[in-house]
Amino acid sequence: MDDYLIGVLSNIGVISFIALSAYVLLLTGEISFGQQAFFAIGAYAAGIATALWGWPLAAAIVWGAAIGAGSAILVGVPTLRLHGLYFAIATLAFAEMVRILFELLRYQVLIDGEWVGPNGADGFRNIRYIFENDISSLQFMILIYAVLVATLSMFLLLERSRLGVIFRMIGEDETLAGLQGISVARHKVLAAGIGGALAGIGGGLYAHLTTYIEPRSFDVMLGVHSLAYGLIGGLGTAFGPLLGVLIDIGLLEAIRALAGYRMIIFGGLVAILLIIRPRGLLDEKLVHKIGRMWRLILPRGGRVKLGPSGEKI
Amino acid sequence: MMTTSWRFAVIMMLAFMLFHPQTVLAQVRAKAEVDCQPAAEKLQYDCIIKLTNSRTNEQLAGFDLMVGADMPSMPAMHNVRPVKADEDQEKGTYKARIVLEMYGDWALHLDLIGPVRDRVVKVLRFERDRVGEPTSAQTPAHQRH
Amino acid sequence: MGNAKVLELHGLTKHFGGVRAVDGVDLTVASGEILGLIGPNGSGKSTIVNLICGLFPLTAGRVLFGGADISELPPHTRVALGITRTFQNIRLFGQLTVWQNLWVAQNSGEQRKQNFLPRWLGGSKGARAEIDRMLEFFDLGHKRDELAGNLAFGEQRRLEFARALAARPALLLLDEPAAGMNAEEIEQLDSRIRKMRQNGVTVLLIEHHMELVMSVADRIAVLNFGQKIAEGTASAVQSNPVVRDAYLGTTTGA
Amino acid sequence: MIDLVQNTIDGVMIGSSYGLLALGFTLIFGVMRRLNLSYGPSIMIGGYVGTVLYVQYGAGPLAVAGTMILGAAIAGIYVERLCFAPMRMGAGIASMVSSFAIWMQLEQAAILVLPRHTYPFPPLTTGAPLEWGPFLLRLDHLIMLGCALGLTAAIQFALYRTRFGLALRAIIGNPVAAHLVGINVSVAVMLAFAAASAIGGVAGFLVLSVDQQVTPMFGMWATLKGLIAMMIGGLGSIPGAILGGLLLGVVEAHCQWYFGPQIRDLAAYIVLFVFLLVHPGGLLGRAPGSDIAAPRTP
Repeated sequence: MDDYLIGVLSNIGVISFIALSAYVLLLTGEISFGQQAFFAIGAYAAGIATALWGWPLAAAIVWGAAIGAGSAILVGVPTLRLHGLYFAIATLAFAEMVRILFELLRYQVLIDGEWVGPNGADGFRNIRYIFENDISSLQFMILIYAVLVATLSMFLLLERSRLGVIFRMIGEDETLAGLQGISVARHKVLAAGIGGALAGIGGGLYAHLTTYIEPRSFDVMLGVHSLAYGLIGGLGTAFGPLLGVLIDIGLLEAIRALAGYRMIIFGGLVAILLIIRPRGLLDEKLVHKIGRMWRLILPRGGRVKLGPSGEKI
Repeated sequence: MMTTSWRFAVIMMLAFMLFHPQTVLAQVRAKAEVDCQPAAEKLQYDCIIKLTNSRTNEQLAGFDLMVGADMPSMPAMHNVRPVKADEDQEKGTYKARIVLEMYGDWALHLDLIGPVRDRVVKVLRFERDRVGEPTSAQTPAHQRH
Repeated sequence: MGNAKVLELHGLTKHFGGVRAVDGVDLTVASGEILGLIGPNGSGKSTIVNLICGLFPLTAGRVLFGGADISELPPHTRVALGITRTFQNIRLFGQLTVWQNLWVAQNSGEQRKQNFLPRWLGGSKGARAEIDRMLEFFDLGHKRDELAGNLAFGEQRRLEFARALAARPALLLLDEPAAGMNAEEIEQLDSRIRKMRQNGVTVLLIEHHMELVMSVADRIAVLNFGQKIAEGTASAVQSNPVVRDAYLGTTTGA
Repeated sequence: MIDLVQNTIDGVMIGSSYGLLALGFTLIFGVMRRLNLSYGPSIMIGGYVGTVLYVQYGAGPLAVAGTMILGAAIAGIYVERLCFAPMRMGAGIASMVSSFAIWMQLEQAAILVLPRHTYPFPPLTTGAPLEWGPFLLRLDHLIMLGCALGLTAAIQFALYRTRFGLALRAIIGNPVAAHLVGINVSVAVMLAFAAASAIGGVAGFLVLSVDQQVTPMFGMWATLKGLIAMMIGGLGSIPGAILGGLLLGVVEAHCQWYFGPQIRDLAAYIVLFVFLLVHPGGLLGRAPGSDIAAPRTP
């Protein structure tokens, strides 16, 4: 594989995390314009951990995810009392606050004769872990996809689990979900926490992929993009946001011949797509249909068959 | 169920990740001076890159140098095909022609492949007729990027 | 439990702006009883149901459940205590399957004490089997994997019923369950309600369909303009002149 | 002390342009209950039309203002037809994301036509600032304030005293019923959208003529400032939009003076965040109920 392809695939992998993180909140019916904040927090936390504290990468990523989840929960508790547009704007305000705070953050340590660390608006250079440990870009890409596959399998498990069903219930009708005995507030905060963790993982990987980060990378543009991925790809399954990322980055790369007109064509396509399918390509109905076809081909074992009066047959 | 053995396994895993020995290679760090000029074609720029060892200030020659670019304002969304820079006669000087996708601030990735691997990042503002310093956070919000 | 009181309403009051939707209603429902709540449109019946399950805060008064004051509890806690309901205009999770609709409702009750991981992942095999049994009981077994939104009207009603029962409630609030049903379906409903009572469920039934209420309810309370104007057995209520004036005489006259 | 007053004056003046931006936003939100992220970019398109006129043909500020407002209105109609008209009911998030896609489209279109980062924009007035005791007043700032107050009054009048306003209020109350009593909802909404973008165009023109330059980033800036001012003022309130804008302007002016531009931006978001947490209804809006929970999943 050449460097270019590795670069594109790595980018797709990294951005998938933030798309998934916005998707978790979309499941519960909330729009967040602020997932980029947790992406940034994860990136800075993980970058600081490896570059300044000399942690190994895995620990740094876990640390980034934990910080991301923690801050998402901290913000989620007060803001999730708000709904719809109010919540969306509150997350936007928070994310911009975080971005500006990173513009002000200076935390540099003299390592090996050079100052390393976040340097305000100039960003955080020299996150050199992959060079110091001689990890090639191909290896790092494989690492990204390994984490992504692990995350995705957790997600597919989640979608089939009660928790996933609860998220969807809250997304569809909050009041009714409350009347099924579900603590809506608690589950929403949980969703926010999961979203924060995912964004944090993505951020940590991104920081080590590019080796430098800047506060302005994490502005509203990234947040709205990540929100759009779920909606373009579809809200019916976790593959939806991934499809969205693939369409955005992958397709745009593929139609490179049209370079200058890319966003014009793409913007129009998305607008038309959303007219036809307001809940994205892989929406709930389609996913359900596919699921049924799947079951027809491969009957699922283990289900208890019952007679009309309830006895086992 | 989250039994104690589960918890133990998770804690052990975390502990392993946190404390397993890691090797930090003592290595050369590169420093780069980048000077780009617009080429005749739209969105193409000729860059002259001077690589030096940041400790000893001696020129770094004999590297394979790949020049890629990324837009900090749109992380991971623009993928510029990295180009290989040609080494010049002058020691430690490399030349590359890069093709960007739009005007604005770009972060150039200079990837050194050779005796050691390293990446030097330079943020520059690419405009139609000139290449200059990137916009700073001090300028008013709507004039940035 | 004998004749213990399951639900007690003391001076229940709810004002929406200047409108006194419910105005000082006292009502008790004994364990194992089927209490019918009737009244003309806008008399506050549905508001009472909403207040009992905690959708609105009370203006005044108290709601006791099993002797404990639950007036301040949020809806989901009341469900956990054993109060479930159905809706006048059916409310299902249309984008979830029939089975999933029951799944979450069921676990909210008894499996609450389980550790969080298994509870979120799916619950025990026995619990899953019980859902299937429940679906068969309500004649929905063949629709198990259908999206609830794709069901026919009658099936949606039954599913809603099943969902309310899945949480194993002590008290079931039925808000006009017979609306839009034909005679045969109403007969089925009648027998289902009786069967539930045999299983130890106490029922508060709000209904416009007089025949059903008169046949199935042990006692009937009558509301008018947010106030209780009569309470008693079917025949007592029917012969009550105040009720006749306010309600029966002018509308259905069952 | 003089600084304090001077900053407040400047803040009020700049704030009036935020208020104007919020005004257009509120109008769209009031009618559609949706968020139009392409609001700022539509204005930016108007600005680009204006700069072409100025640079190529040397047009004066008034002609530029006229074409800019027209350009913004046309871009607004384009956005409405593509993102909002086909998804009238239910799909609030889809409309919003769709308007974001169109934002990207408009921005790229502007960059394609005029690839340099900044283009000059005609100043409205060139004279020296007026002196009023120790304080300085810029004439273009005064015009800004005048426009803001005048347009607020005009919109209030239009909403409550004209047939079109009556139709709009009917649509805001209940679109289905409005349709049933014979209001052409589609056309009325489109016109409201165009009017909102035109108001944004006025605001954009005033801001750009003070800055004397336009960049593609103006779109995002206008959307964000309008959004913040609208939320601080109170969702759906027209006087609130202006008040929110003024408050935002004053806070920014002081922070800029004492702490610099980064803290200024930070302060704007802190004010917004605190308002949302403590008093989500904003200065003059109603407290949020489920009725204006806005773009929710259908």
